[in-house]
Amino acid sequence: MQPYSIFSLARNALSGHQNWSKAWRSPPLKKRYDVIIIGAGGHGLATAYYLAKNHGITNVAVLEKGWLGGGNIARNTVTIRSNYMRDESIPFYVKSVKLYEGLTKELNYNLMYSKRSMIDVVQTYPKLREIKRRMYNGDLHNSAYERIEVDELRRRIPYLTGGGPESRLPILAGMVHPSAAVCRHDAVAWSYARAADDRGVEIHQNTEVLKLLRNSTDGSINGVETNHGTVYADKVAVVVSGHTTSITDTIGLKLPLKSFNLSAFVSEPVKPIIDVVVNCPDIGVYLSQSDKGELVIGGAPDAGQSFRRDIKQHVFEDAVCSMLELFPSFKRLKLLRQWGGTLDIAHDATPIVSQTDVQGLYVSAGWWGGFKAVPAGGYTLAHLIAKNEQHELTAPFSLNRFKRLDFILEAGTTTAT
Amino acid sequence: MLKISCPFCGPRNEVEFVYGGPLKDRRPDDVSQIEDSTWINYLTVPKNPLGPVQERWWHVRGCGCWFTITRDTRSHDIIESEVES
Amino acid sequence: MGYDVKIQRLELNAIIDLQGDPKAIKNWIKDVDLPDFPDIPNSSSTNQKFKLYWVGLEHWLLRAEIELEDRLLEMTNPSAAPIEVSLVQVSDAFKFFEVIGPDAAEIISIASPIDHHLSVFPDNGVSYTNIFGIKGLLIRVNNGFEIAVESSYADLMADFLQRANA
Amino acid sequence: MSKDLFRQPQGGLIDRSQTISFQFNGTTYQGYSGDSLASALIANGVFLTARSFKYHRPRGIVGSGYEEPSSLVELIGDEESGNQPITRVQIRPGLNARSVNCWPSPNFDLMAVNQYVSKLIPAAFYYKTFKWPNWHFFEPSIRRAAGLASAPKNIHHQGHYETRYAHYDILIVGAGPAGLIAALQAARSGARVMLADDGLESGGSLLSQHVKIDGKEAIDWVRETTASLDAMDNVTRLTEATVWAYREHNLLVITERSPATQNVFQRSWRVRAKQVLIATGAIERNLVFANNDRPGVMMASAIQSYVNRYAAKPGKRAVLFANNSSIYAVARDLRASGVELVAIIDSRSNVNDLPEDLQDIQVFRNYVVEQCHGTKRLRAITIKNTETAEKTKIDCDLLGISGGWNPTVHLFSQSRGKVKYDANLATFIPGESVQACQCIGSASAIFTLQKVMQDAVQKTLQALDLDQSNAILLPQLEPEAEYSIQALWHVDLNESLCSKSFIDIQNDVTLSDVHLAMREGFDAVEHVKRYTTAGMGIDQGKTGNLNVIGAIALKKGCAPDEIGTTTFRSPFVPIEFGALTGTREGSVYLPYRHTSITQWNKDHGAEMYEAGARWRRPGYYPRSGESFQETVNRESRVVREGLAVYDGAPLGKFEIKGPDALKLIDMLYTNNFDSLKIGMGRYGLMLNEDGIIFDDGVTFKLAENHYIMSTSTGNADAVNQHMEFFLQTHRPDWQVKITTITTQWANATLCGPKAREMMQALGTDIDLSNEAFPFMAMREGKVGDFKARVCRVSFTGELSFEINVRSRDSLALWETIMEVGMPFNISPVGSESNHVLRVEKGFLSLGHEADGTTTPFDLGLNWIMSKTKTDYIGKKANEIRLAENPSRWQLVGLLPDDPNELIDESAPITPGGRREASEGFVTACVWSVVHNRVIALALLENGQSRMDETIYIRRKDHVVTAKVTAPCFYDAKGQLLRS
Repeated sequence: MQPYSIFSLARNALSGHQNWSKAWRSPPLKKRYDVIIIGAGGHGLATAYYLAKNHGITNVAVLEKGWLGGGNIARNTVTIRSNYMRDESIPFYVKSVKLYEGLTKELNYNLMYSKRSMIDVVQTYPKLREIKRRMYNGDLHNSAYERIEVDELRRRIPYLTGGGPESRLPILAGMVHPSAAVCRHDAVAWSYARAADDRGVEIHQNTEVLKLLRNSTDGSINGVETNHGTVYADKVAVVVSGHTTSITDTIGLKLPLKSFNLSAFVSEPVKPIIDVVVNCPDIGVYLSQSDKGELVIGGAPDAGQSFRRDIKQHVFEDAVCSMLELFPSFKRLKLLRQWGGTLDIAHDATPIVSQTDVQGLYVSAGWWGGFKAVPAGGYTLAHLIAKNEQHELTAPFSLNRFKRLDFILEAGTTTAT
Repeated sequence: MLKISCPFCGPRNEVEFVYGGPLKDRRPDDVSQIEDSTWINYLTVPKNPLGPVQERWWHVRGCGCWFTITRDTRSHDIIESEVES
Repeated sequence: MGYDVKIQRLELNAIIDLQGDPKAIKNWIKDVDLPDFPDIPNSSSTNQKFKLYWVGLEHWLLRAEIELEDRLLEMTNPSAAPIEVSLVQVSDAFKFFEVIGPDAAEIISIASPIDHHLSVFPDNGVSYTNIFGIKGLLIRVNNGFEIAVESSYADLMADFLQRANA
Repeated sequence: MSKDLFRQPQGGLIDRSQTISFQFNGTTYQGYSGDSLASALIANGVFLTARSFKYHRPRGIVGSGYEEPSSLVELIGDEESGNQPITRVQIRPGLNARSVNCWPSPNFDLMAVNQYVSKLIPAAFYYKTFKWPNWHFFEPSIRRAAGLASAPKNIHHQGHYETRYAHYDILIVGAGPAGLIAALQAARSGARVMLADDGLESGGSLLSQHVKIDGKEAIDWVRETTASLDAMDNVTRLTEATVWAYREHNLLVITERSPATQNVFQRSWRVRAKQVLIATGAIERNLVFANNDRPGVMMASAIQSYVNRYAAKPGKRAVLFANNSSIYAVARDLRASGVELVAIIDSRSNVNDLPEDLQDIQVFRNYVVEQCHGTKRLRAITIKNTETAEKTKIDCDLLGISGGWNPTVHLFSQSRGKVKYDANLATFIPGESVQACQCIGSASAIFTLQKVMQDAVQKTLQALDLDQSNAILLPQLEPEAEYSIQALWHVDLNESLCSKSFIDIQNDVTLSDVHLAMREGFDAVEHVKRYTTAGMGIDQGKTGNLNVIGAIALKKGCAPDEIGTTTFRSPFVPIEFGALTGTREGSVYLPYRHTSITQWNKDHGAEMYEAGARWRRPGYYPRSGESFQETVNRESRVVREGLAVYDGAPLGKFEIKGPDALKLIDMLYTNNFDSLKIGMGRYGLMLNEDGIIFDDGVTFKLAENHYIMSTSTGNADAVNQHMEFFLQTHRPDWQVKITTITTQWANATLCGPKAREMMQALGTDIDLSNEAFPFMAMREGKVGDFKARVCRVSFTGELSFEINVRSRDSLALWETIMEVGMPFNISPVGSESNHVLRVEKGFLSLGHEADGTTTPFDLGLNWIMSKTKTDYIGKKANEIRLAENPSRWQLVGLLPDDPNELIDESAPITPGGRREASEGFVTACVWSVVHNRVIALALLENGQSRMDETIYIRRKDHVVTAKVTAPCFYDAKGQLLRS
C-alpha cells in the first residue's frame, strides 16, 4: 500500500502528483469466492477488511450496485458515540469508538477523527431520568457520561442562548459524553476500501445483485446473480443498510425490518462557532460543525416506509424550529444543502447482526444511523462469517431474540421522537 | 409532505394525519387459536416492498377516519385510498 | 398589526356531539328546531336557533348560543338516547375564536394547511383541520372565519393568532 | 470617484436621481438606486473584490446573479449576515459589506502565501497528511482557515418571519419571457395562478438584454404584462421570491425576501400546485483555461447585464471568448456601451455565423484562450490556434467568457425528473416529467425568444387542459439567429497550466485536481466531487459542474452522458433558517395546554412544568422559606394526615357507547369487565399487541354498554388512537362510538382522612356513607351549587373523592373548596407529592416502572390478568414471551440500609455492586413521610423470588446496599382507601 505522509506529498509534489497509484484495483469479476459481501458501504468494506486482517480470508468480493461508499456512509451526520442505555448495546459501541480512534494510523489514512465530546441539552425531567440511566449504565461499561449544570453548558456552547427560564422548555442540565467524535465519512469508506483491496479483497462497483441463489439440495446459500452474471460463494453477507429486505425478499426470507427515510442538512460554512456535538433529545435535533465550517444538522425519521431519499418539509421544519429555539442567532444563518437516506429499523429498534434461517446467509441491518457502528459492525460480522458463531459483542443482536419476543428496547437511539 | 386523499374530507396535507403502519390482516377473532410462529411474524415482520405498499393513516386533525392507502415507496405516488368496511 | 383583521375569543357555545346512524339520530331527535342534515361532507346547515355541522363519517356537531343550552339538552336528551346513537354534551370542550376582516384568509393561510379558497371551502364550509399544529374546527362566516379548538389549547391559540398578526 | 469612467452617461434600469452611499471593505462609495453591490462597485472601478477559499488568489466579480462563484461578502450591522454573493446584494443607504475569508483586505491578504505552497496542497491532500502526532494538533488552525464568513451573532431586523400554506392550479417558476407569457395565458383562462421570480422585478433575462417586443423596448412589454397580471385577482405575483425546493406531490417551497406586508421580514410559502411550469431559464457555463479566475474575467452574460441593466462598464478593453453564438448579442451591447471590443475568440471550427453588423470586429476562429496575465487585475491574454498551436498575446482588462448554456434544471431534477444529455447543445436537458410539471422556455433548452414564447403558451394550454382556441396572441418579435455551439469542456493545456485552471472557482478546484482524483481511482462523478469538493460551495457549482463532468468524460474518452450528473439538491440557493419557522417560536414553539385553574395555580405559587401531552401542571406549591424536599414532605403529610386537593383535570376521559362497547373494553383491558355493575368502576391495564404495558386507568359503567374511560394524562391521545385504530381497521363491524370528553369535565380531587367531612361541609345530595357510596363507585348529584359526577378512586392510597364538574364551573368549585376547606387546613398538592404517595403504595407509574419494556407479570400484577378471557390485546405475546419462564426484571421494594440517602432514580443494581452488566435498576426513590426514611422501588432480575436479599446499587462514586421487600410500604390491605 502506497504510504501517505507529508513526505510522500512533498516527493509527489516534485513530480506534479503524477505518480500516485490507484487507491483500489478494478479486477475482473471471478466465478467463485469464499465470501461475497453485498454492499460496499462502511459496514461492508469494514467487514471485508477485518475478514482479511483478522481471519486471513482474502478471497472476498464486495459487490456494489453503484459507487463504493455511496450509501448511507455518504449521507450521514458523522457522529460517533457510545452513550447507549442497555447492557446489551453499550459494550459494542465502546468497542466501535475504540477501533475508530486507532483507524487513522491503522489504515494510514487521515480520517480527520475529531474527538470533541457530545453534550445533551436536557429540557424535561423524564428525559433527565432516562439519560441518567445511560450515565449510570455507561459507567458500568467504561463509557463516560457526566452531568454539567446550565451555566457550564452555556460556557461550553456560547451560541446556545435559548432555553432560558422563561422559555417554552427551559434547559435543566447538560450531559457530557467526552468520547464522542466526528470524522470524515467518505474517508472511512475510502480507507477501508484501500486497505481491504491491499490485502487482496476485490471491490466490484456497478455490480448489482439481482437475486440470491440457494442450493436446491439443502437450501443453503450458494451465490448471487448480478447484472454481470452469476457469482458463487458458500457464504454471503447482506450489508446494504436500508435495502436489506429487497435482497432477502428474492428468496422469500422475511426479516423484522422496515425502511424509513432520515434526512439531514448543512448550513453555509462559517468560522468556528460550535466545538462539540450538541444533541437535544427533548426536541429532536442534533448538530455539530464540520471542519469546513458547515453546521451539520439532523432530526427525526419521516413517517411511513420509504426508499425515496426524501426531504419531508414539515419534518425538516420541525428540526429547524428546534434548533432556532436553542440557537436563536442561527435564524440568519443559511441552509446550504439537504438530503435524505434510507435506513432500516428492526421491530425493537436494535441492530441485527446475525445468521439467518438460510445456511451461509448473514445479515447486518437495522442500524438506524450506522456510521458510529462501522468498525465494530465490520469487526463482529467478520467474526461471525469466519467462525460461524456470534461475536460476544453482537450475541444479543441475533435474530433469535424475535423468536421469543425478547426485545432489546433501546430508547432514543438518535434523538427523542 | 404527502397529499393524502381522505375518504371523507378529500385531499389534505400530511400534517393533518398520523401514520398507522403497513397494512396487516384483520386481527383474528381468537388469537389463542393461532400458531405461535405465525403470531410472531404477524407482530414483528412487516411487508417492506421496494414499490407499492398498503399502509394505514388516521385523519386525526380532521374527520377522525382510519383508512388505507396504497403508496409507492420509491416515488411516494399514492395509487388508491379506501376505508375498511 | 400586519393584517387588516379583527381577532377575538368568543363566549362559551352550547354543543352536542352526535354520532351514529343519521336515521337513528333523526328518529330520536324529533324536533322542528333540528336543522336538516347537511348533504355535503364538511358543510353546515343552520336555522334561526341551531347550527348543524357534518364533521365526520357518522359524526355531527349541533351548536347553539349558550342561552339555548338547556333547550338543546331537552330536545336531544342525551342520557336517555338509544344505545345505537351517542349524544354527548361537549360545550365546555371547545373554545371559539373569530377572525374577521379583509385579511382573514391571510391569517388562515398562516394557521392551516387547508385549501380555504371559496371554490373548495364554500360559504357553509366547516371542517376539522390542522390549525397551528393542533386539531381545530375551521368555520367560514361572514367576512371571515371562526376557529374552534379543544379548550385546553385556547391560550395557545390566542397566543399564536396574536403572533400571526403582530 | 471614477464614476464617469465606468458608468455610461445614460440608460439602464437605475434611478440616477437617487444616489446611495454604502461601505465596502471600509471605503465609502456611491451608487444609484437599482444598483446591486456588484454593479455599483464596477461603476466605481472596483474590480478586486475577493480572495479565494483555499489559495487566497485575488478574485473579482464573475457573474451577475445567483450563479456568482467568486465574490462573497458578509453584511455588517443591522442586517448582519454572511456569505452573500456580491451580485445578490442590493445597495441601500447604510449598507456595510466586506469580503469574506481575507484579512486584512482582498488587496493585501496575509493568507495569500498559500498560493506559493499550492503544489503541496492538491485536492484531498489532507487525507494523506496531518496524521502525526494526530489530527487534533492541526484541526483548530484548519478550522479557522476554513469557513468563509463568520456567523451572525445579533438578530435585530425589523418585523418577524412568516410561513404559510397556499394552493394554486398552476405555479409558474420564473418571470422571464417564458414565465410572463405563460402566466398571462393561464390567468386569462381563469385558473388560480402564482408567478414567482427570484429577481428584484419580473422580467428575467429581458432586464439585461436589448430586444424589441411589439416594437417596444423589452422592459416596457414586461411592465405592461405585469400590470395586467396584477389587475387580475386570480393571480399572485411574487418578486424577490426564490422557489428553492420541489418536494413530493407537487409541494414547492418559496422564500420571499421582502414581502409587502408590514412587519413581515421574510415569508416562506409551502405551495401545493396542481401543475408546475418551470421557467427558470438557463445558466451560462464557465470556460476552463489557465488563470481563468483573474479579476476581469467575467461571464459574457454578466457583462451584458452590467452594461445594459446597470449602464456600467466592467472594463475598457474587452475580449470575448466563447464556444457558442450567444456571444454576438453581448458584442453588440458592449460596443453600444462604449467599451472597446478588441476581439472575439471563437473556439468553434469551421463555423462562420458572424452577423452582418459585427463584420468589422476581429474574430479569431479555431482559437482558444490559453492563459490570462496579470495578478490583481487582468492585463492580457495569450490565445492559441487549436490546429497550428500558434500563439498570440492580446492586451485587455476584460475577458467575457461563454462556455454555452445549461438549462436551469435544478427544480426539475428535484421533482425526480431525469435529465438527458443533448450532444448538439452540449448540455443536459430535461427528460420526461415524473410529477405534474413541465420545463418551458430556455429551461427546456429553447434559446430563441420566438420559440420560447410559443413553447410557453403551448405547454400552459396543455397543463390546464385547454385547446388552441384559448391561446392568447403572441407579441411581435425581431428575427433572431439560431443558437450554435461546440463543446469545450476545457482548453487543452500542459499539466503546469492545468494546475492554474479553475473548474470550480469558489472551492479552488483545478483541472489538475480532477485529473489527480481519477488517477487515484476516484473516477465516478460523485467520487470526483467528494474527493476534490468541486461543486460543493455556496454556489453549488452552477457555472462549473458540467465542465467537471466534461473533464471526466474527456479523460475517460467517453461521452458526458456515460458519466451522468451529480444530484441536484434543495435549496436552489441558500435560504435563511429563520424564514422556515415563521411565527412558531418562543412560547408557541411547542403546543401547551392549560386547565381552567392554571392561572389560579400560578397565582398561588405553583411550580408549573411539563406533565405529558403538553399539559402544564403544578409540581408543588412551595411556601416561603421551604426547600423542595420540605414542600414535598409537607404536601405528602397533608394527604396522609389531613386534607388535600389535587387538580386532576388533565386525565384523559372518553365516553364509550354502543351495542359492542363491552366487547371493546374487554378487548382493550387485560381484566374482565362483564361483571361490572352500573355506577361502579374498575381499574384496568392496557397492553400493546406486544404484551408491553401501555396505559392504565379506571372505567365506570354509566349504563349497559355505556362507559366512561379515564386514561393517564400523557397517553390520552395515544389511547384514543389505539381504540379508534382497533375499531375502525380490525372491527369495523362493531357498533361503538367514542367521544373525547377530557376537557368537558374538570375535577378537583379531595384526598386525605378528612375528605368525607369535607364533602359534607361542601354540602351534597349524595349519600356519602361507605355502604351507599363505596370505593370505586361513581355518583351523580350536587356538590355545593355544582352539578357533579363524584368518583371514589384513589391514586394516593387515602380516602378520596374526585369531584367532576363542567369545566366552566371548575374555577368556582376550586375557590369554594379552598374557602370551605380552610377549617380543615386544606392545601393544594402537586404531582411531586403524588409521586411520593404512589411509591409508598407501590402503585405503578408509566415511565418509571412501566418503562416500555415491562409486562404486567413483571410488576406482579398477575391478579389483573384475566384467565377466563380467551383473548385480549397483548395476551398471546406474553404467553409466548413467558413460555419458557425466562429470567425477567421484576418489581420489588427496596429499603436502603442507610435510611437517609436518597438514591438517584435510574441507578443500576449490579451483582455484588461490581462494575459489570446490571441486574436491575431503581425506578423510584423517595423520602417516605409515613416511615420517615428513604424507600425505593426497583426492577430486579427475578426480584419476586429474592425477598429479604441484600442487593447492591452502584452509584458512580460508591455502592449502596438495600434490602429487597414487597413493593408496597403502606396500608398493604388497602383499608384506608376503602374506608
